[in-house]
Amino acid sequence: MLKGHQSWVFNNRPMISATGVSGGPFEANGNLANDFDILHEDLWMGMDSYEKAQRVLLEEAVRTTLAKAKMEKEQIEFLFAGDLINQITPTSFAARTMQIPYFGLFGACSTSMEGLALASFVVNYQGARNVLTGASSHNAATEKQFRYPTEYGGQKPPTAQWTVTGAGVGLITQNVPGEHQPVTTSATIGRVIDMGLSDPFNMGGAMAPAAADTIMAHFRDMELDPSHYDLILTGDLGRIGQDTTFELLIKSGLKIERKLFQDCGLLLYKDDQPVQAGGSGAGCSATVLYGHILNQMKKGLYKRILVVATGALLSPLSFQQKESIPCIAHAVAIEMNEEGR
Amino acid sequence: MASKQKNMTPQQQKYQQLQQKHELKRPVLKNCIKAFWVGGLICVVGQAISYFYIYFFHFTEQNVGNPTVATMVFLSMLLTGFGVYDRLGQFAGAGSAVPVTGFGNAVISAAIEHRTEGFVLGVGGNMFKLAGSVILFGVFSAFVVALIKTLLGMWGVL
Amino acid sequence: MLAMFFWAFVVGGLICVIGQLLFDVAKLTPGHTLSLLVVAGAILDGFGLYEPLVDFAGAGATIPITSFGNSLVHGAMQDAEKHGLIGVLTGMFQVTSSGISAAIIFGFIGALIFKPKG
Amino acid sequence: MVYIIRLMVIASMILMSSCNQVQTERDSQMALMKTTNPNPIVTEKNNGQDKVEDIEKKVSGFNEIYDVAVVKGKEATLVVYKVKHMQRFNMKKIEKDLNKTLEENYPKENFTVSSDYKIFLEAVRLIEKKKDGSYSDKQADKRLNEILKMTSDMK
Repeated sequence: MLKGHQSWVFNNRPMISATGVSGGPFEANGNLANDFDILHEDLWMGMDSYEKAQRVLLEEAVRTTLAKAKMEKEQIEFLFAGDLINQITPTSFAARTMQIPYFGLFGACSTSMEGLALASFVVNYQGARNVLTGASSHNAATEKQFRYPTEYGGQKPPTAQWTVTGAGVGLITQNVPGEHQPVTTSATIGRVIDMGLSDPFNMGGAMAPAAADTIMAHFRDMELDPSHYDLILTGDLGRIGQDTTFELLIKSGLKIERKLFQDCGLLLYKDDQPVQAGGSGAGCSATVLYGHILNQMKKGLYKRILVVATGALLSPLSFQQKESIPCIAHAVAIEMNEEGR
Repeated sequence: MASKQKNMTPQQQKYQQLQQKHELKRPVLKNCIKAFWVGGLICVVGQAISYFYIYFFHFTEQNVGNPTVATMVFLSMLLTGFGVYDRLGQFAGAGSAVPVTGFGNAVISAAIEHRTEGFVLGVGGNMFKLAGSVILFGVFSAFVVALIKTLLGMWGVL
Repeated sequence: MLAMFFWAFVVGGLICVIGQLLFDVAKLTPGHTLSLLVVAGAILDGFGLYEPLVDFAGAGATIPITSFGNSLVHGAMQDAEKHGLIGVLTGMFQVTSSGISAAIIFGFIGALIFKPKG
Repeated sequence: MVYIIRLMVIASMILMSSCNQVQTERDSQMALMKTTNPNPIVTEKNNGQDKVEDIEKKVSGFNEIYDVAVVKGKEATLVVYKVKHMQRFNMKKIEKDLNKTLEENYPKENFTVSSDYKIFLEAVRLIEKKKDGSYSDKQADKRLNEILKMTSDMK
């Protein structure tokens, strides 16, 4: 149901009934290694190219999800997924393997929430019973396409971010009342915001206004106060973007507690890992949400959260042509299912 | 830069000021010191190699540059291939990018990276995607400089 | 000879500091920075300033990428003296060929034996 | 592992193909490091030893120069020198001045002047061999011509 200007309310409360998360070696050394279902020692995942390795990550995440839900892939109606490599080929090729009817999404690093919002919408209105949604990224494949060869000795400034190697997939199903699982309750679709920043090594700064815009739109549309949520989680703003977003939100009059405002890119890695301003990539919000955060919700740490994934909609070509970086953010609200009803 | 600023809306300018405040500053002084040390050391290694060639081989100071550069590029290949040069580059910045080893690293890393696309389209096509601009501008500026010098010489100015 | 090592270190280090300042203060990409340094080397040689620096600092001046511009000009000028204007074209790579051919050859060998480590 | 082995094969091939001309000599080993100031020599017996010593004195008289080797052959005389480091910016000028001085003082001689370390090293090696008798006059003259050819190659 449309509410306000750009938000949906999911009255039937679609349920995230299973998740699967895979990651690479760098994530295995990170803070949240325990929340990954599959961790690879080898950045190549035994494949002969990084793009294929990314495909493997997504396939594994899907397979794990299905195994946890005790479902066959024939029972899944749709797959909403995407990534940011070469016309989202890793995802499309994985979809070829899985043979699930497939919507390929591109929202850069916001893909995870774009997919979750759409999947929830479709399930909410009985467009499907079971939908998979997810996103993936691979550090080396992304570096290769957007920056320099991985072995090139370029110096990354402290504003740069580290692309996550990993894939996160969630299975969205019809609500089963009483089941102890997280459910999606609303979503806000963001506008493309461009504040004229053009430094590809400062994505956080470019994406912050988009995140702030979507968060403000969410509270306006839903007529809610930030205190409604136990946690507002941004996707991959990193240190700079998160601080900037927070200041923008405070200036706009929203009362948010700083410690309830967190970022996936900052949660994922340890302080001594050389990730500069934090993690990023389509897989960043997907792995952290579907792994760590949902686990914590099930443990009862959070009851209601708002996840805002941000994406920088640039291409290697556009920044070489001196275009600025347009950005987008999508928000999805997740709650624990009410028990014993 | 100035014209870029003018094209921005006041809102964009205001945001950028706000963003600047949070932007992590590059540690310029620290970076320069690191670049100085590493860059200097690479040159010392180069000097040692060139003395080695003068001493044991048939090279004079004038033409020892060729084998020295080739050796440095070879070392750069080893360091690049074993995944050391990118770490060094993150530490030293220009200190490892400006010496000829950095040029070698740019060529070699691109060649290794695009091996997955095959030897013709991948390695061949992408080898110079980073270093190509150095060759282009080097050759073109050298052409202009040499042309001017030669013409001035012919007209008897020099 | 020890003086040579010392000055190679200092001069080479200083050229790298110039590069670092172009990275950090002028916010140029490595590609822009290296192109600029090569052009600077060619122009310095045009004024006859690079050769004394090479005499003074040895590898400190020949190892940084600036020497690439310098030796391109040198090659062109050598042939220009022999063959006139056309020599500017033909002589260009005479002195520099080793760096580029080494990069190509070792680049290809590297692609044959190494995989990127990520 | 396979890569490392392949790499070692290539590296050893390169080393093997190039390491066959290594030759060690006694005092000339330090020729690049320290000031040697070897005694000048002539390749013709009883002819011009005074003159070369005179030449060496003249060259040593240059303030910027701190180490000189002179070898006089049948047709040409080789003068190699080292320049004080802080004067190395002016190498071209020093070479010109030196040439001029030598031409003026010894108009009959055919001089080759060089400041190249390699030439210096070879000159010192030649002088040593000549002195310990392993080179005859003829051999020394031949070697000198080879060195002279080396200097003309690099121009």
